[in-house]
Amino acid sequence: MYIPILFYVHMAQSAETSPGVSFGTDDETELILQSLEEFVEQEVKPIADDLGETLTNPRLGHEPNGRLTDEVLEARREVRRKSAEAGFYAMNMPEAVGGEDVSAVTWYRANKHLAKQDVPLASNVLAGPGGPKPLLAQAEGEQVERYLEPAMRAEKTTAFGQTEPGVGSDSPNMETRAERDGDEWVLNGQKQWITNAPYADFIQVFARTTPQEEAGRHGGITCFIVESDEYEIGSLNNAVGATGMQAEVHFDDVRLSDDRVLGSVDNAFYDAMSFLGLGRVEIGATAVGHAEWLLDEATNYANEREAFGEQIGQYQAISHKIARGRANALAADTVGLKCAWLLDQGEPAIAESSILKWFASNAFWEIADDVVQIHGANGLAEENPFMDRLHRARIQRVVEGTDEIQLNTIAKQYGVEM
Amino acid sequence: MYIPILFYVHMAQSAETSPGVSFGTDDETELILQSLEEFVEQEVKPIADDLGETLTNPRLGHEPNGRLTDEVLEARREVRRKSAEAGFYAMNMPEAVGGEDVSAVTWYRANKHLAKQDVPLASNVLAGPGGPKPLLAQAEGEQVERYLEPAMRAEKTTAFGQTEPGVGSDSPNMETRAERDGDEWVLNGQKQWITNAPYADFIQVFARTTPQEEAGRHGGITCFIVESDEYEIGSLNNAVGATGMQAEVHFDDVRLSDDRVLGSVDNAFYDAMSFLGLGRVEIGATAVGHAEWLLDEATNYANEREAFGEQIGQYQAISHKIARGRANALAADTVGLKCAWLLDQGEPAIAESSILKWFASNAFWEIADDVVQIHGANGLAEENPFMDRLHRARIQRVVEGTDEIQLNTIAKQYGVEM
Amino acid sequence: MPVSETEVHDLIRRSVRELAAEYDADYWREHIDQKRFPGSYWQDLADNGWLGVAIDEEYGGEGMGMHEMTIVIEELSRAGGQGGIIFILTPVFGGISIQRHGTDVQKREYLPEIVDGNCRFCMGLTEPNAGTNTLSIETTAERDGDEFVIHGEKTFISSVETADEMLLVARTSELDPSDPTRGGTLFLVSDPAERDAISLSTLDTAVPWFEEQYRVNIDGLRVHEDDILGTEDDGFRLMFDTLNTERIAGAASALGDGLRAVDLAVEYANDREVFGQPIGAHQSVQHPLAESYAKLLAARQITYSAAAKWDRGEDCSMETNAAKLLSSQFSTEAASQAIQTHGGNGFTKEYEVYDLWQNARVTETVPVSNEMAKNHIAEHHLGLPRSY
Amino acid sequence: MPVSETEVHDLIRRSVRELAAEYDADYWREHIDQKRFPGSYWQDLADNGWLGVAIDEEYGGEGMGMHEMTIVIEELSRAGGQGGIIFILTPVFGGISIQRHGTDVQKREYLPEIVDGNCRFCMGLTEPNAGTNTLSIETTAERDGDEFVIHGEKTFISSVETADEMLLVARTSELDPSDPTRGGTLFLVSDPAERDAISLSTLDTAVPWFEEQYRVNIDGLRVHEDDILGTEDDGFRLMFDTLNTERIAGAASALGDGLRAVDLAVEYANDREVFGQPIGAHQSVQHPLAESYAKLLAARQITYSAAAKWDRGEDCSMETNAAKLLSSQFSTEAASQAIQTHGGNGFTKEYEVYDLWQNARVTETVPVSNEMAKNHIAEHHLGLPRSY
Repeated sequence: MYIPILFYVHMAQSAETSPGVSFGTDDETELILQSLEEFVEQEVKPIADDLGETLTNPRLGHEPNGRLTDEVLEARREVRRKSAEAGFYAMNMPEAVGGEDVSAVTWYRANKHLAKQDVPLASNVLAGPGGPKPLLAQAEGEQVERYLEPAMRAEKTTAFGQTEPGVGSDSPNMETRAERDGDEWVLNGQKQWITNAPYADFIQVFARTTPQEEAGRHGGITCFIVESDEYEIGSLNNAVGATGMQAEVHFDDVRLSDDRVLGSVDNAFYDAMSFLGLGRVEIGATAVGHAEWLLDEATNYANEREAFGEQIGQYQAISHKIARGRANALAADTVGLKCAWLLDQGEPAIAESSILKWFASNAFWEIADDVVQIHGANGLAEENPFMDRLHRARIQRVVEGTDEIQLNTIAKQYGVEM
Repeated sequence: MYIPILFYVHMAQSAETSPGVSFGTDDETELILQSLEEFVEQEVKPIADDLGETLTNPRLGHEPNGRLTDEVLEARREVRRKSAEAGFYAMNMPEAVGGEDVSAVTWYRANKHLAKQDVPLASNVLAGPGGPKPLLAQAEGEQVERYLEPAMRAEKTTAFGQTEPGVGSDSPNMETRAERDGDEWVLNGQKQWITNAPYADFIQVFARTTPQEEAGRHGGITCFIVESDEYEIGSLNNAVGATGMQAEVHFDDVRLSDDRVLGSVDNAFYDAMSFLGLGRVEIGATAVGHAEWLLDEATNYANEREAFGEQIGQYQAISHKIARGRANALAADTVGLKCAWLLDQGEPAIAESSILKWFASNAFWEIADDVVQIHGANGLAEENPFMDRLHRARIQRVVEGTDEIQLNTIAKQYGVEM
Repeated sequence: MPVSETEVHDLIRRSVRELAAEYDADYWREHIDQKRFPGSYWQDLADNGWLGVAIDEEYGGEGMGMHEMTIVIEELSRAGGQGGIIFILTPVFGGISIQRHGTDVQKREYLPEIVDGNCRFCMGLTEPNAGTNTLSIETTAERDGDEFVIHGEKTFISSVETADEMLLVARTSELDPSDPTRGGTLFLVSDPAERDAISLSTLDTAVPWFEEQYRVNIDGLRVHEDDILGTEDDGFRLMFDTLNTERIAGAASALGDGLRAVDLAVEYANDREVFGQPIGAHQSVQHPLAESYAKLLAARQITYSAAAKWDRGEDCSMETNAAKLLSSQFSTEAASQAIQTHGGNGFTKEYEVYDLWQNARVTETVPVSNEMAKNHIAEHHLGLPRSY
Repeated sequence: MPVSETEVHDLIRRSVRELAAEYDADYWREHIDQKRFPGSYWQDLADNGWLGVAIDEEYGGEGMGMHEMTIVIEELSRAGGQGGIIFILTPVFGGISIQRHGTDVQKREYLPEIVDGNCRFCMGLTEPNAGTNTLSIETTAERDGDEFVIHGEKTFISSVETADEMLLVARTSELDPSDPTRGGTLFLVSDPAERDAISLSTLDTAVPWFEEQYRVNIDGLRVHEDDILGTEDDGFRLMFDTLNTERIAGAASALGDGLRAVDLAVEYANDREVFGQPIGAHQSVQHPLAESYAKLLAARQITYSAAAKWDRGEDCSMETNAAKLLSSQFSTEAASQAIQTHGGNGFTKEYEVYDLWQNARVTETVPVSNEMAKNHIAEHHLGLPRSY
């Protein structure tokens, strides 16, 4: 027999209950967001203003091969260093390594908040793929002083060397190999689409150290720290919308001692997988932030621009695009918060972070497309930022696992046998 | 100057922080959900099993005009009464009127949980449009004993008389009028699409008592309690997927004393608007529950059914439909939780509940369509529940404010001048 | 002066519309509710020559082709009821198959009867274990002298009880992997419902049709070799040829439904006033209808192009699959949008749009799912690897 | 034996493809990067008669129509580069307008030069305050003796510096609400970039074209009345006629881009192997391509049907708007899907699909937004109330 509900309710009220649902913003996060905004205004904006059009005109700020110019690189460095000094840059890292140990929820909100600032260079305030991530927190012995600490202080930047030309999404099939020779490792292979590679001081490179047949598909991969004078940068992989950010990297008989192994031998793929959720939370946060900013811009435009004698916001072809965008952005935001909360509970959030990646990227993409359309020919004009955002959104649906790979993961995680 | 973050973090840690984000399930809710499931299994299922095909075959269980047969009505009544006895039925109502005062979050979760039970009649366990809602909690004096209390005990059911043939979504333009005659009101008018009207003991009828020119568009409307022997039921409005549930109601010189005014004169539209969020949270919960149940069914089918020598789940045309559905269902669920939480905080959640209504209904609709498609011809077959769910999903995009009206609301709430 | 093709087509449209206008919603509702064949309508189609539109003049037909039949079906369907889809079994499966593949004797026996409306067909193809993959049917026909003995089970078969003939597909030779489309044979079976070796049970489907759907059990049915359509073991190939016309006809019917949904929604949107103006003045109401209309007209053009190619004897499988895929998708969208336009009224029997949507929705799944259509296009027309 | 229309069209396709194959991706990349007009390509088009495909034989053209020009544009565009869209300014705006509305003198002066590739046009229509609503242009032309004096500002004008002629739209009479399409006049302005009364500034747009876009300031430009195309005050009506052909040509170009995107994606999906098989074997890769291909073929049919109607002098505005709406939408979808198929490589210059997507995306907004196309269909073809 079921027991009437009254019993439960009264029992529950007398006991200590576990926390239920909340969408509040705790004081700490509130203060951080406010402080970030002030930091951008007072520290980042002057640097960006100094550079002016260099940061927004696609024919400026880059070498012919796409590489960022020295003056842009220096500006980015300065922003990062100031942010590290102020305690923002890698505040999600553990206190033990010099971070602030802020929660994933706070980190999500901070990333989203920055993406809503219409100040070039603001994206450098929080550590992105070039900054220290939990993988690097595994640093031991001399690695701490040489790599982890300078990365935390933004004095050095890094990169993750995983993607390869031949294998794409099928990364366990990588061809980069490190073989034992005496008490050293010899690393050979080629990576591509490596973010921050052209500017990094060192790269965290994934290489197969034990064959799949012995170690299994995901075993047998080790992460090595390789310094910039030990590898060659090949062609830049200039994605439209992210020119100069990625490049090919060549490793040609690079000899590395054991103290270059980050974490434990043969285990790097598992380590990396356990931090995957965090990367997706960052992507989701950025997508939602950009989306909300675009919707604000579109709303202003819809209220100002007139056609056929009316503000264009009066036409449902305009206002309903904004409304759908708001609905999808809000949904993406709540999914982002759920993912971040799960990470804070120590859950891997594999399904949820794939859902966030897919959902938020697609919401951003559709919103960016609609906001271009709302602005008409002005939406296409280079001097406005809308096509730039559309390019970024388009990239988001491919990098860090394409839409299709995310859907595969979601289906599997929910029990579809594939 | 900005103040370095360290200061804030340490300050925040020493102070009492307001609650941050949480997606947990408190013990009380956990127990309620579990108990509901047992209730359905032990109390509802036997009643449904007794009726068998009567509840699922569209050619049974209804009179030719669509009205539910007496045996079905009696079964629904029995489920409601048992649920009220067990304390579930109107547990979201205040304790003062006999409810359990459970939070909107718990109410949301309970509604969603029930929608996932594949037991006919389970939808009668929690008070729907025929049950007591906050509007009725305004009952005073003799209204408490005569209407509110029997409704709480599920001895009487009610209905909301708002929609009219001529005005649809534009309900402040209603033509139903109540005019003062001595110390009575004389009510005249016609309503349609009134849920539970054919079976209700009394209807909460909205009528204009002061002209728009004097009271403004949303003012001047009063809610009257009208008993079943005082009005005529017209044709049933049989929506495909909800046959027998709605009807036209005619009020022809109905004379009502002052003690039939629910709440205060001329104020009913504002009262009703402030409870709108709750209704949308219920719709959202039901949509998400049905969607999750459909995805479970589709997953089982995809893992069992073979075509061309493989389980059909192996084909991305199948598995990606499920994955997209999972992503959208999760997003809808997080939006539902956010809305419910906002209501618990005393917020009206106007934008958010419109977003929930739009997003969850459309997610349910797309998922139901995909699940029909995944099942092939079996998806179309009447003996399977998939077309029935698709019909219900289709209805959701129209009732309680169409998609278009929700998008208008969202756009306006986010500052588009329309 | 010879009348141009365009003028002939306009004439067909006009006269078909006039015929269809005689049969109102009540007529169709009555036949659907009672699952009764619309006999007077059928006879009217025959008397006006439409059942024989694609049958040669020497057998009493009009001697035109699939292009014209497509226009007839589209217009009948756009006029309401089940007037378009009704063509599939007899003029398409029966008429087209016999016209193209029958012996002279068979042509003389059946075609004039089809033209006159005296002979109705049903189609025995789908099986419980062979939905999409026709080649995996398990019904067998074994030769016994100059007869064949047939065993097997068919499902989702329409109109068996009212049919004069069944076109039955059975396997007469084992699957040969080196020539997989060989080994099937088409049999003409008269008065199928009255055969002792055939037993029927009705199936419930959630779609408003005037026809019952049956499961058909065949146990020892004897058919003479003269009643083979085409040649023994070559039935799959003939069937695939006819299936193209089934899909073209299905697309035409879906298009008619979709266009009717737009017509009805436009009428409603012009009449219904809320917030002081017709709801059709709102872009959220009118833009989706405009887009649906544009899409349906484009799908119509490719359907005509499929039919014209079939008439010229060219390979029309790309156009046919595109027509099948797009007409079902666009019509379902259009009908769903028409429901949305009608608000709550969209869900009632009074405003037909819900029936249109239900009928359109079916066409995304049958006679073949849209996923299979995409598989076909990808593999055979884009040259991508087989994915299933 | 007369060659059938289908055979002529196949011939056009084949020979256009051969011509286009001579100009590779590097050729186009170079011209886009340097914003340089592709002169050798242009001359090749002229030498093969394609620039004059729709110009009468008496002026040296081929004497065919928009249907054939549509095929030419589609195939050039499908072959890559900017080969399709290049037709808009000269053969369409210049050629079609003069062929239909020019005086005999104007025809003899301009048409042979267009055919030979010696005369290139630009189009002075769009204004800062009159994007979608042509009737609200503010550029005025006031009569002064047998000349007109023109003042105003135009924006998003392509190729002014390289054009030999500008077709300039100006208002010659105040708006008359009872006859709103009256009051505009088309002027032929030679060597626009060299006129003292015209000053230019370049605009940045985020699209990979070989042409600069300009803002054009006109301050006291004098044009002789003999250089009016058509008649005074009747320019808007002529313009609306020509705008149909602009949209048909734009649709053809978008279709070619979309088909090219599918072609490139199919090639890549067959070559690229991940997880041990070509990625094209996955349904999530191949089904969207199959669907895009089907949609593009349907949009192509309605584009041809628009062009054929225009050639016959029939009202083609329904088909033209449907072609505009659907070809831009389906091509953008196809190109975005092609990017997705290419993964990271989709974003690089090496694999052209990103350029295709950027070009296709523009066609959803220009020459008129898809929302305006839907407004037109809803109001003029479905009979719904005006919504704007």
